[in-house]
Amino acid sequence: MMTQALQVVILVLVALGATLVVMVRGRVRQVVALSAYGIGLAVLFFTMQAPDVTLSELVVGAVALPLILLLTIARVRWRR
Amino acid sequence: MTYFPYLVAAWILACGLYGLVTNRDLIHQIICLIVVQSSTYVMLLATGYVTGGIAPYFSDVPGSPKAVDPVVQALALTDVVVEAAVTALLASFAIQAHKRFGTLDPQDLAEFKG
Amino acid sequence: MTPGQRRVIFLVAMAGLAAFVIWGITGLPGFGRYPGPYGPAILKVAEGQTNATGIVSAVNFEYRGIDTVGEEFILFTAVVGMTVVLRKLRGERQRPAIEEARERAQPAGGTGVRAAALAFTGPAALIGWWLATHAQTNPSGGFQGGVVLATAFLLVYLGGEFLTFRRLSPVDITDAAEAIGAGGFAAVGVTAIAAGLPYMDNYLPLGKVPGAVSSAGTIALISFLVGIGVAAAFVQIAGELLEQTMLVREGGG
Amino acid sequence: MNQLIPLTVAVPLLTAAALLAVRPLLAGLVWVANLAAVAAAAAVAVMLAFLLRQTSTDEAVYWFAGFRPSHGVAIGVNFVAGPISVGLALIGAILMTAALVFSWRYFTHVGTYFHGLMLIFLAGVAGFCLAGDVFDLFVWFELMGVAAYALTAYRPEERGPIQGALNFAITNSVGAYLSLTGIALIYGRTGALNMAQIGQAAASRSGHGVVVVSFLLIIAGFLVKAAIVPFHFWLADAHAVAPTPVCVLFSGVMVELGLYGIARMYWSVFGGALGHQAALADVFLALGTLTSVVGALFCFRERHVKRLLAFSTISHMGMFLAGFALMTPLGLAGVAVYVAGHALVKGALFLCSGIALHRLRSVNETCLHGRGRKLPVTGATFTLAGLGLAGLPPFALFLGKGWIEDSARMTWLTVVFTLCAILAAGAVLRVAGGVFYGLGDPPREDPRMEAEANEETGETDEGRQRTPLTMLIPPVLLVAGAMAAGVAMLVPGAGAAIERAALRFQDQAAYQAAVLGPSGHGGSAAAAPVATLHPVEPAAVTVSAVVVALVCVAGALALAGAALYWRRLPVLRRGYEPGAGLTEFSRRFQSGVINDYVTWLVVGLAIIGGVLALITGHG
Repeated sequence: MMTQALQVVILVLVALGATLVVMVRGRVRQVVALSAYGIGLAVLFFTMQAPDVTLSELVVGAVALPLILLLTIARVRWRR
Repeated sequence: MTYFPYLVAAWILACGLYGLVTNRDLIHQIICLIVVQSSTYVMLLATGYVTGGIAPYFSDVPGSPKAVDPVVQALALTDVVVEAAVTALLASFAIQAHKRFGTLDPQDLAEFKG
Repeated sequence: MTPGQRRVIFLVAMAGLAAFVIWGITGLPGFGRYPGPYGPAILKVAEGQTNATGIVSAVNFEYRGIDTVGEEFILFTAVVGMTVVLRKLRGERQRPAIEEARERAQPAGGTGVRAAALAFTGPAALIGWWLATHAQTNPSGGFQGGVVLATAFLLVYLGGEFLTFRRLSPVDITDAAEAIGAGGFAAVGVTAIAAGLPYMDNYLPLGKVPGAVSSAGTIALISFLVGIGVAAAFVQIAGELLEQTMLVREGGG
Repeated sequence: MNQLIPLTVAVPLLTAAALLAVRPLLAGLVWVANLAAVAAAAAVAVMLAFLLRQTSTDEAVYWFAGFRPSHGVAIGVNFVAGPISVGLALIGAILMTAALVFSWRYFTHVGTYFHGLMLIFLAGVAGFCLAGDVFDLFVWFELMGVAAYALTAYRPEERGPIQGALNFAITNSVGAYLSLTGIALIYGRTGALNMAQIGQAAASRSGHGVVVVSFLLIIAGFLVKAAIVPFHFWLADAHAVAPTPVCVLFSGVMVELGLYGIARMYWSVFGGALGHQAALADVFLALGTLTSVVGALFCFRERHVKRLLAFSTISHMGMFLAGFALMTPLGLAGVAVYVAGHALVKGALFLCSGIALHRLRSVNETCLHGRGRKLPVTGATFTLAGLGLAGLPPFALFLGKGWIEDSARMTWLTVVFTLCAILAAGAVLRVAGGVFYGLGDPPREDPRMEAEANEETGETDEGRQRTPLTMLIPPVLLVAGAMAAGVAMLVPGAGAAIERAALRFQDQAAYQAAVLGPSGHGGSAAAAPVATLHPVEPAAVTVSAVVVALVCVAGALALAGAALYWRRLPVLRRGYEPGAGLTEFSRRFQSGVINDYVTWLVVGLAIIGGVLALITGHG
């Protein structure tokens, strides 16, 4: 029961997180939202008994992707 | 709760598509594409979940209780790698587009390409 | 289409598509009632067949190993694609690396950040290594290990040592490492063919103790190769993007 | 256990990895990379040809790592080699070999990256054709996709490629993720990823909506790849800007793989569970006809030769989809032959326009007018290929189109297809006459079209004074091959063999038995054998097919002539441009804005989804 309540809460958070990522304006802010959303997903996967996916989502969704995007943003802001 | 996780996945998918359609900045659109893909992890993992199941590891649990489905987790792992790869490639396209066109608005990209 | 029209058309269509998808979702068994039979069948045989206790790794590297070969090549291809797209073009030249490095030698956070970043390099490398070599027993594997290993390289950069970063990860070497990582995986499969076994057959001795580091035959080897490939891929992704900030259009800024 | 099956994927992958691993050493030795790449592609072609012979009567099933299914449950991943799937992969390998030979002297700074990407693309093609597991199919689909995006953007120093590649990558990725959602749904329902096993389980369990929805979502990715209207917008953008040797593969095999995916999903997985075959056939027939008409109209209005050829591909994709929609063995056999002939002819057309680009620095019909006269061989090849595209006997295309029409027995379909073929082939022949023979007047252009057509400049830097043999031989051989394939079909028994292969492809029960063992596992009764539904029609050359083909060729020639000499007609002197109104209309849709393309994708899916729900909802 505990698990299920936790899952519902996190699912709601993840749904809100996705909405937030899409709605936020400003590139850097969006990347920060994406990173937070990635952490949310990782927690969700953990409650769904998927530690492998949790670890992957943490290293990719919350770290690697934001890094790639931030570097890209840094590059395209430059010279403008 | 019966269908709630699936509906959340569908919601995330719809959010991502909405962002792809309405945003006018390539970086935003790449991020929306990431959101679209993240819906597939939720969908995959939700379909393989077993209530009360444990993670599929059998190191020190003799006579182990039922575990959740390991297959969807393996699929989701593959999916995560695909996401990282596609994002990196799209990021390089965006950089190059910015170099050539000086803008990342898809509307302008379409008009200036001549 | 104007953005307004687009939004309206999309929302109407999306409502229809959503209704359609929800119709499909209501045909699924409820959440938590996964019916099988694929998962249970794997869970029943995996430990006995592979000696791996981490069943997800067993699926990734063994039962569905060919998917992972494809997946590694997707990452590899994306990095090659990046290199192609971002390769230096006519009219662009690189700022002298020394000059660039001087600028970057003082990271924004000052010496504290620098020291911390460098201090974390060792542990990150160690964790990455451990993850990449313990796929068969723990929630880990070549992919996660590889990314963490790549982070170790990036910490060197964050520590302001751009030149060191570039020296540690010259493109030729990372290129080759990626190719070896992805290709090695496929090659392990081919060696099985040479021995008359099915492609991707796990032909190495499985070890005696389930869950030991040396157990699970090719799973450990493949995971290690994947780790190398992924680490190289991510180092190169970051390297390519960093390089971009140093390109100057001739005559321009 | 046929070890050739995994090697068709492993050989190109390993060659690509090896080439890229030693890339720095190959800096001054480009010929090594060229040779290795051509050899690997040719080796794959040879292996597939052997495999085609071995599997001509029966599917060969290969279980990776030897994990065979037990009690009807597959725990491993399998490849299934049947005549249709191997044949399609073989076309891909042949085109790849031709394209690699062609590009030997085509690029100046080709590096090793190009070869690596091409070989990985080939591995994706082979894997996609052979995969017997839906998730494995997705992986190869993505691999092929990522290699294709990178190849499209191969010349980043220009503006067009990067924009075309972005549109290509984003639309196709959205499609692929929708496919993956569909895979997740059907897995949730059936607990299986193996195609045969899904087919059995889906037919025997309740929950009909999820089957319909996951079918549409899975084929969504393939509809995008197959460039079916309204999912086709990316194709012209990508084709116009990708390097010409890459276009050969895009048009000749990649787009067709989308259709193959749809057919595979229908016949091997969902057919039995979906039911309502006649109604579904009508949906696909409508989509196919729409695609064919739209593609043909857009094709005729184009002045950018590569774009024109791309729209011609869309038009043909519509005909292929309609042929599949007939759901008859003869229809599918027709599609198989049509696809093969089209791939060879379209490859030759692209390679010829590549030669024009190499020598004349343009692919704009207006600015090339008459300048191709100094390229006699290229011109002759291009013209012959254009006639083949119109369906001139004995090109294989004429048989394929004839079989589809024979099987359809619908006069309106024959009329529509013939008109589409006349429009598309007429446009190609107009280019042939204007560019390579200097006939008629150069088309007058509005400035915007001009700019669009001029976005392409040369892909090569050197050797513009002559055409290297390595560039000339591949298109000539491809045209000869298309003709030879048509002649070979006339050999007694050849047509029947292809029809048997098609029948086999459509027999879901036989597929399940081949993959999961003859025991079957319940449920297989639900998959009605096709043979009983459709009596086998003879695959022969009928008089009506020859007449239609000749009408088609004559019509295309007449249309091309009319288009070239339009302004010399006394009646219509007042500056009327054919297709001017269409240009304005089309620009509203083919806007090049990715947001629009995604919108149309969702609109198309919603409409098809609604129709499918109406069809199957009460069943």
